[in-house]
Amino acid sequence: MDPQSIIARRVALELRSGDLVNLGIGIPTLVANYVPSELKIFFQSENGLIGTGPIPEQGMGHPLLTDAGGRPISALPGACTFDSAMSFGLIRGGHVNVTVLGGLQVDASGHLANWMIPGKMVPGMGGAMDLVTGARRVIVAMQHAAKGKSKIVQRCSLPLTSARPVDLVVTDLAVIGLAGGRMTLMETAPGVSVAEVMAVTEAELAIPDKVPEMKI
Amino acid sequence: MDPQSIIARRVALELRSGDLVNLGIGIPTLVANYVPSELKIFFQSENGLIGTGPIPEQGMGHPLLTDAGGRPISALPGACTFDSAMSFGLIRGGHVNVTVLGGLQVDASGHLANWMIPGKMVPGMGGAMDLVTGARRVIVAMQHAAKGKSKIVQRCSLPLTSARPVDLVVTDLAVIGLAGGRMTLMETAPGVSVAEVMAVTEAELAIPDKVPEMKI
Amino acid sequence: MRSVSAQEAIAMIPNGASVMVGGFMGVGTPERLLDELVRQQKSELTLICNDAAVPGKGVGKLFDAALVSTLTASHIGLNPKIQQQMMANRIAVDLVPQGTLVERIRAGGCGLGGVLTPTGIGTIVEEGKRRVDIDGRSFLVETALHSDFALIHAFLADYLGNLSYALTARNFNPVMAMAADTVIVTAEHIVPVGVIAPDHVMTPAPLVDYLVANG
Amino acid sequence: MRSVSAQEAIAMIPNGASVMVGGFMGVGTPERLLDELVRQQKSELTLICNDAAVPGKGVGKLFDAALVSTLTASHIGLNPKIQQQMMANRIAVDLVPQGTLVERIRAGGCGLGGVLTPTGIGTIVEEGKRRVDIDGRSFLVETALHSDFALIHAFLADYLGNLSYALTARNFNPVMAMAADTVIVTAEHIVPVGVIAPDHVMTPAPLVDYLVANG
Repeated sequence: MDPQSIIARRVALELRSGDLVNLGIGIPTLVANYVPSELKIFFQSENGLIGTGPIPEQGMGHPLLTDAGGRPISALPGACTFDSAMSFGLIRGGHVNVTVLGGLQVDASGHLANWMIPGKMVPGMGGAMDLVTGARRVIVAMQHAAKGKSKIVQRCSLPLTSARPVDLVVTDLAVIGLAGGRMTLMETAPGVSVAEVMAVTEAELAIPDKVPEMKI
Repeated sequence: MDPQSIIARRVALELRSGDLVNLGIGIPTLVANYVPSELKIFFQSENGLIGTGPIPEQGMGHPLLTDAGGRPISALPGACTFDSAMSFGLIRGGHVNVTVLGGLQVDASGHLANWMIPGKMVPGMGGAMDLVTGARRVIVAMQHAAKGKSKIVQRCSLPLTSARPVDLVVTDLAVIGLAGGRMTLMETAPGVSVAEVMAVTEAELAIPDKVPEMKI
Repeated sequence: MRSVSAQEAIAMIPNGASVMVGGFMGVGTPERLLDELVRQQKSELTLICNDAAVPGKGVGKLFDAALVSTLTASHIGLNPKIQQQMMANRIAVDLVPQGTLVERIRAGGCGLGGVLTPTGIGTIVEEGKRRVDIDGRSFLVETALHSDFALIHAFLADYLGNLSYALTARNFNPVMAMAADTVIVTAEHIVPVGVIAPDHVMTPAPLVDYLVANG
Repeated sequence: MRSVSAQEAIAMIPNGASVMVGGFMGVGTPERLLDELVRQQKSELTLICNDAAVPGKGVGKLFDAALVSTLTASHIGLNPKIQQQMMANRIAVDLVPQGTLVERIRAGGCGLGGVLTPTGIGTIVEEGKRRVDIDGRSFLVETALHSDFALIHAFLADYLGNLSYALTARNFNPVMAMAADTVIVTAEHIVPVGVIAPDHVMTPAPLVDYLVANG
């Protein structure tokens, strides 16, 4: 299985029926593909929609029904639309049960950096800071390392997205929890050993006696 | 003409086509009766309506279409409804062109007291404080005196409604302006002399050389 | 969202709970829930609502039954019952300008700590509050309000919990539906999913915890 | 409300004006007004909008024509033109978290001095801002935004100026329609009074100054 699918499949297992969920762009967007159809999840698009559906068939998209990237999407029965004040009221007000976001770095205290690399072009934080600050549960979905460097670091060198620590990090190699304010290795990806995870993890990681394999 | 009609008729002359207008309860409510039909005024009811119409005919009222006192009203074509956050966003945000409110006292600096009498039962300020603070133009419509005591006082003894001075006071005896922060007698009611107004006005009043009579 | 009876819904509310109730002079108020609060004699309530309505109507019923120990509202002048209870020190009343009240509730629902408003500056409403000056203008810090429960009345509710409101019965309902831990809704009409067009939903389904079923 | 041509509407905007433009990645943006801003070469604009869209679309056209000297937005990552202009110091960009941006605009439209938000606390967004602590939690003071003009795109507009928006094209439009001295609107459909039901009006007519006529 490719790394992105591993991550998206594993994150999908975190969602519960009735949850209002906001998925960031990139790997997080893929999570929707792996949610069992019997689960009733409300997906929010922060440009003003709850109830996003799959990409419409050729010729059926509407220019006024788009995702946060401006691409045509569809809406499920029971969908609703709203303005940006309401959209971020939902986000900052703790009404979003789970947000899944990409990351540049997550550090040992759970801080996420995912919006700027000083010296490079700055895309802007968009809704990321509100999502990390306000969502009830924040899950980071990202590759464990990039260009041979661990993205799970002892302390973020990049500007933080929020002072609020994230709750869970899911990578192509591991699931890392942050309960009690401590980074703990909770699961390894299929065929990946604890030693292999530790070798590509810069942050100090608590290792329980038993670390199960991801069930995906 | 009875005192209330004098006041309401005179205030109606202050409204301009296209104005968004909020009328308080009591005498201010009567103002709507004297607006010429060719004037297109938007009347707001702060419980969530722009475009209030006359009291519906017997048997035509709807329990979910009411004024701020809970009484059935009608709505004109082009009316719109909204929640209380929007209603007071309009009020505090300066989108209401004119508010007409009753008063207990107005003082020489234009401060209005209209919401409580210490030691008596306190009804609460409702929307009055937001209206006086936020409306572009505040007109007080009230009797000049009550129980022989002037309601136009040098300094309010009752708790203020807002630190923002009102723009115009219309009574059964006079029109009093507050341009330049000074109380000025602008008009007298039909058959009322300047001396008669001064005799029942506690506040210091600038008297121009010529004080015209209200044209109502 | 789960559908429940009015009895089950109100049974979840303990004595002493803080409760927001939608409505404006009893218009847009969930009367069935108020009747049930009275029937179950839930007492010592901290009530947040726009006004005290009138005896026998809307939240007025709660004062008739003397169930409220603390009230935050903008207007109570048309309910002599609450005036009597105030005089007898049987209820604590915090009067808040209406625009400030709705913004404080909205702030609570939207994850804001509060808002900065010019309303109340230079009046007794300012007492005990912080000022923040911005570009030479003064504003009061008005803090967010949140509650344990919100009792909401909608016009239409679909099976998922999407809500819309009618005419002047909207008032405080959509704002309160965001500002409580548990949101309980009655609706004039319960309709299938899709009957309320997406653009006309005023309270999204995920905000609603319990919808009171018909009958 | 007065109906005007796009040309007349844009002619009212002086060089150097502050302008809010509705839309999200070019969806719900008044394209005709942006085309006319470019045609009339209105320059040195202070632009407030959610994002920089992409070249050739929405506000992207304003960067293509280098008409903007100051931008306040939450996201500019999909427009390489503005990135180049930033690097060349030809434009000043103030990046604001999206939820904070919309609240600041809403505050400006609703007469609030600002809001207290937890977003940005402990990040570089906090730099130069005041904190207010409430019940042991810290919030940033985020001040109101207001502009000279707002350019709004609606789905339906009636002859009085009542507006409604469709699907995800609502976004910043209704909030901006309250936060500018002069509000100019284009609509996909201009319809007679009464066609938009009172409960479905999202921007009340008195907020609209100019509606751009068809053709």
